[in-house]
Amino acid sequence: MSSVKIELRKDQTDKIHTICDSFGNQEGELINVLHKSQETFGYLPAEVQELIAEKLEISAAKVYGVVTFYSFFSMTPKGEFPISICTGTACYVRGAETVLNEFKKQLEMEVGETRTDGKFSLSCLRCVGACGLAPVVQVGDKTYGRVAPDDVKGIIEEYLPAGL
Amino acid sequence: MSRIESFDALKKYREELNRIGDSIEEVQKEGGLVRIKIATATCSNAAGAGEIMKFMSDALDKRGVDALVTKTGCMGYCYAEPTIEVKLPNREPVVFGNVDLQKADLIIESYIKKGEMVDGVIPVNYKTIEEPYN
Amino acid sequence: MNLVKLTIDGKKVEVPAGTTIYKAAKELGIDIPILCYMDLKDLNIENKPGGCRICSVEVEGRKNLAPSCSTDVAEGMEVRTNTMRVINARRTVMELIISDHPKDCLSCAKSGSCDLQDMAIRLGIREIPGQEYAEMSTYRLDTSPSIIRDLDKCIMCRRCETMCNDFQTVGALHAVNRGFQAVVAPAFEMNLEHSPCTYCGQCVAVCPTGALTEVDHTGKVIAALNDPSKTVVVQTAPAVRAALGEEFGMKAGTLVTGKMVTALRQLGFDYVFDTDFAADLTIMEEGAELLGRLTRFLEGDKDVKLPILTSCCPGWVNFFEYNFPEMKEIPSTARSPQQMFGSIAKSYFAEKIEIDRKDMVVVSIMPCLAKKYECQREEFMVDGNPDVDISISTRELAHLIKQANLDLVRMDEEDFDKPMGESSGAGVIFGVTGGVIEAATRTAYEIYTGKSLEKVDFEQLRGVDGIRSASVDFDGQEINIGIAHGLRNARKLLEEIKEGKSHYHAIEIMACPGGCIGGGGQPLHHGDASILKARTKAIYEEDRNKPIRKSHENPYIKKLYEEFLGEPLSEKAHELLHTHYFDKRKKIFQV
Amino acid sequence: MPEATLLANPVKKQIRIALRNCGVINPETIDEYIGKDGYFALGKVLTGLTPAEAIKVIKDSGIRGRGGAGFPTGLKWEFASKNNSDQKYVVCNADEGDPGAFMDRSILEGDPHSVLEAMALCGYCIGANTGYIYIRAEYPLAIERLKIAISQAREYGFLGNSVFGTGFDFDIHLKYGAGAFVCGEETSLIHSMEGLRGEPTLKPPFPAESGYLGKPTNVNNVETYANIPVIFLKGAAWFSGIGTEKSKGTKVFALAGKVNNVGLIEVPMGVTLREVIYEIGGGIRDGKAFKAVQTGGPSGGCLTEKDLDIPIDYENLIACGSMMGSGGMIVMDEDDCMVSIAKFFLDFSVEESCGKCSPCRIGNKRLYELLERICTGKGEMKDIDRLRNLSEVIKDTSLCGLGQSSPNPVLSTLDNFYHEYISHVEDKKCTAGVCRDLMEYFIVEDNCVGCTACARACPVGAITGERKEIHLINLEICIKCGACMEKCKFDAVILK
Repeated sequence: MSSVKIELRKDQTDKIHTICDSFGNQEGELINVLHKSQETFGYLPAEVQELIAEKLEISAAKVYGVVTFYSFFSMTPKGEFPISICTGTACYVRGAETVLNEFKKQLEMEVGETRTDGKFSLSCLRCVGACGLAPVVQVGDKTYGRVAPDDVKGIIEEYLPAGL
Repeated sequence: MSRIESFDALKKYREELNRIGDSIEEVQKEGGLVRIKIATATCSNAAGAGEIMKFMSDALDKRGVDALVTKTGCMGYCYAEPTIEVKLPNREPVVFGNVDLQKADLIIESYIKKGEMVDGVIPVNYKTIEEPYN
Repeated sequence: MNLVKLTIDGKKVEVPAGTTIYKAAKELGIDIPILCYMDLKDLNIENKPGGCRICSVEVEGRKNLAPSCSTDVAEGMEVRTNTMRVINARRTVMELIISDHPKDCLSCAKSGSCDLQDMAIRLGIREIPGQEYAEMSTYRLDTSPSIIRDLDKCIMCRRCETMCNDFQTVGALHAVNRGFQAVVAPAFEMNLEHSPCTYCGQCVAVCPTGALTEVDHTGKVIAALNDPSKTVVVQTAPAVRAALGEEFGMKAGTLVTGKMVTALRQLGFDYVFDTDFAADLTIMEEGAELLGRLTRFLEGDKDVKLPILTSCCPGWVNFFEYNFPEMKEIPSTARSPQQMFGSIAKSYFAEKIEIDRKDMVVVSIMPCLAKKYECQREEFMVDGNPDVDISISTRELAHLIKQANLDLVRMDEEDFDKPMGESSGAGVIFGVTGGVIEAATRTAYEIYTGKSLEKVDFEQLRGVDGIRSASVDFDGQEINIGIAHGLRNARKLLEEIKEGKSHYHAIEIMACPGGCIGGGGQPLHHGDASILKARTKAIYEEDRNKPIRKSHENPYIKKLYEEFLGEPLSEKAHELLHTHYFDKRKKIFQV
Repeated sequence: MPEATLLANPVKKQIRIALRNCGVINPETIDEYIGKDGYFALGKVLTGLTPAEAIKVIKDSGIRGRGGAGFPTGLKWEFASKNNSDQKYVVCNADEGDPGAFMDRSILEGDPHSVLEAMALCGYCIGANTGYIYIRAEYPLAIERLKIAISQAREYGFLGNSVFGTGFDFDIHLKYGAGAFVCGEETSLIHSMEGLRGEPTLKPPFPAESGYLGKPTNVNNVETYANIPVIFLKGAAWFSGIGTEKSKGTKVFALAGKVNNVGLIEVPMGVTLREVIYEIGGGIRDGKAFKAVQTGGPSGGCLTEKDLDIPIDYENLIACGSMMGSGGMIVMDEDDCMVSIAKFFLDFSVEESCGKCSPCRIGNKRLYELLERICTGKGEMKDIDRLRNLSEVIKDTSLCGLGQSSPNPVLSTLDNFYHEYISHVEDKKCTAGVCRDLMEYFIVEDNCVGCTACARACPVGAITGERKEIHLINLEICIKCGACMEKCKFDAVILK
């Protein structure tokens, strides 16, 4: 359940309507609509899902059922700098878990959380396909390869020069 | 480009492309045109292929080397990304691995300009569909 | 028909192509255990997600086990339902399911009628290996006016989802989350109150475990009966008498009207009345409304709203208030029989016995869970005092009777009290699909034509099809009648009206399969559709046995109008017996 | 020319068919694809072969699905072609979800047109005129290049109405996955395309009868399609001349883990794992000892030294307790704990189970819990029996391929590395030194200078020793927090 309650502005509801219209308000395009909406809002708050349900004439429960099925969709806003640790097999055997633990320790947060200051969010992803560079960490669009636990502090500091 | 309306038209178009290709090779032979392909798949990009691509284009331009730099897909050598293929006139293409900015500079100065081999070459270790099997 | 020969446990059987292994085995008397599978044949409701895997069997030549509920037979197939491989797999899967299920059977609402419990007994489950360190999936408890969702007990059979979406098109419930946390829930895992739920209770009616149960109000009933300052009046809905016996081991379709009355009296209710009385009253009001609209329409009034829709079913009322609020002027304004009863009991009858309405407790016994919500609606209260105080289901009544050491089977048969216990056969058939409109037709015909009906039974209005239509000749005037049960079917008729394509003058809608006899508060049918059929038969039997078959001939109804209400649709009748509807299409999340 | 140092073995063990244009052409320029005989197969088939003849070519080539199960592609096409319908669909499964496999992404990024051409060919064969590529949303570059390729192909008329003037219409659209491994399963994928939860349904009906929107649908994965144009150009005989008796052609593997030359390779069916790991992969990193190679991703198993000389094909891998899968190949060395590896894969399966059927939803969770117990020293011998029974029942009763194969990593490690399980359970030791709970902190006498830093850091006073003398950790008191190891500047504290 979303803990964040938001009120959509007129331009935001319009935007969702436009997205739904662009897919012909087709029920079968739900996943594409959700992708586009998440691209626009950064996440999929309940209010957005309700609007989509209304436009596509399906139940909000169904939309929520789909959103919670796919790991790509999120109901909480991501941090300004989303940190993703690849936990694919290649990264795992090359020590992704220790890197992940180091991030958790340094940031004092768990996977799936967004820090209260909104700076960082931490997530795991399954194979970015850069197995040659394992273990791999992504911060926003930037990819770090062959990351060792010792590198973690430095990576975080790149985004927080003033320290934690 | 207009639609290719028939299979014959495709064959003709292909011949035309071949002629252009041949003429590029001619130009290469005569004018010393260097052809460089840079692997730009997700893993290459993660390893910094974008940076290398930009550096190569700018540097070759600045240093007056006539070169054609294009993107290509994954060459398969993840362990040695970024990888680039350099084809000098009248030479077989050579693939260099682990190309950082320093290495890229070295490739330009030594291999491209002087034809001197640089370390870190990835040999061709596969057959193509043109080669006979067995 | 294409027949297929196969062998099951060494026995040969021949069945039509397209039959499942499960059904073919049944032909041979082999009862393969099932858990998630549910087939309500005549109602076209089939739930076969192939999810629980309890019904797995071995099929020669296949590398893994096959779910017999959803695997079709094939020519020459060799099936084994009882090899050690199958038995081990079935037990292990059952242990897995129970390992993620609470073990509070002693205080679980479903205890004793729980499919999962039965299966555990059948498979001889004694211990769950590794239970001490097995994580359980847990969820927030949700209590609504009618239904409790305790999803820790959900086994993902998806039956409720099928009922809520496919049969009812309500869309309150859907599978959410993934993997170990997957469960069936409303949008955003909010409470049912904040969903389009109509409280029809069909999810409860099919839930194999204690994940979905009714809110239990028997405690309140006991408290009321225990309070000497209260006069406790009880009303029983028509469908209850046709099903209550099942809870006491009686055959489905056994009528227990008289025994039920005795039991209620022995429980200590001061007055044992019949909701059927209020059903007759409903016919008087709704019939008058229908005739009024019809007459105006035939006289050329273009603004008149037709077809008129029945409004007895609270699940249906909730449905249109949420889904078709723009059409909220179309249904009859007549309150449901439960509410008419409460309103008359606490006015007319309270006056008669000279007590204040605040000292009267009206309890209703209903086949329905939406009735629990309905009686809590604000418009059915006077200064905060509800017309109906407590609504309990057939199942809850059975619990009460059992608690009081009463054996329904051996109980004497007694009659309802007067005046509100007298009813016509028309009031009885309110319990089945088509019954309300048949009752209305009996009365409307005679009032409209001024003639007496030769044949009271309108066979053309009966049946089990989801949508039925019939015309009744009102002395030269054709009256087109539509009937729907199940809200998916109701939706279709509503869409027709919306598009201006409806040719009906009157439509009857009931939310539950088969009408109230298949209500969410009835004894569980455990997927056996023949039970619903038997109950229907019983209702029509009760109608046939009644000396009075038409509502307007009920002498106590006549007396009620003479002494108190005046005439149908009078000002007083409006105040006490009619209502209005609300637009509930508000944002779920913003509630 | 002086000899340069080479980064790999120049032996040509590979043959590139599916990857033929990857790293060769510019994927954003259709002319380069045409320059490599691109769209010639489509032209040849549309103008010269009937659909039935074309399907026969694919059948004769012997190609089998490269997505995992290895179903004969020609047969699949034939089924779809024989189901009459007003509308049929061609679907490309590009929802590559195997952690550690990225060949499909590389093909789409390096040679998108080959897939488009193959889908059009398939459309012609089965009688479909609409195609969908279901691609992971996590592949932005591949999506970008596909979009470019589709628009170029439309511009040239290779997609659209009356391709090559033959009256054959075909177009391709994209649908996006959203992060659900189970969507690699055909029926789940189709539900996801329809905007639903990606839950599988029982087969039959197969997609060839009732697929997308209830219409006959052919689903193949990217690598399968990438082979198709070559088969038409070079002939079924050429293709079936490569590989083994039952597995024809090549297979692309994403070789990763503890080998020197991690990368994407394409080898003919029938090469051995030893050739792949040592000759192509350049052997194990840092001179460590080989322990196992995992193929088939979360559905596969771990193979050992004894399996290294078996020719790789569909049947042989299954016989060894693993599977081809989509082509992930992860090499492990002596430092990898096989119980932890099994746990890693189970963690994945728990996370990716859709939750529809109980054995997969609950069973995988229970398997994970058992492995967790074993890895943390709480395991008992009966847990190992339970692991095996549970694994077999989950395989036997699960609804779809995910659950039917998710216990494979457990079963194959139980078969091949039983001793590691035993040492975790009986001796409470993790010989690879991975399971922290089974390890203890020690002070290496040779390195300890007696600086007292460790003793001061220890929160429970488990370390004793005078200044400038060798310190000692009392294992009875130690809570394994690791503070001593962190503080020691002389590498004197070790975990073993």
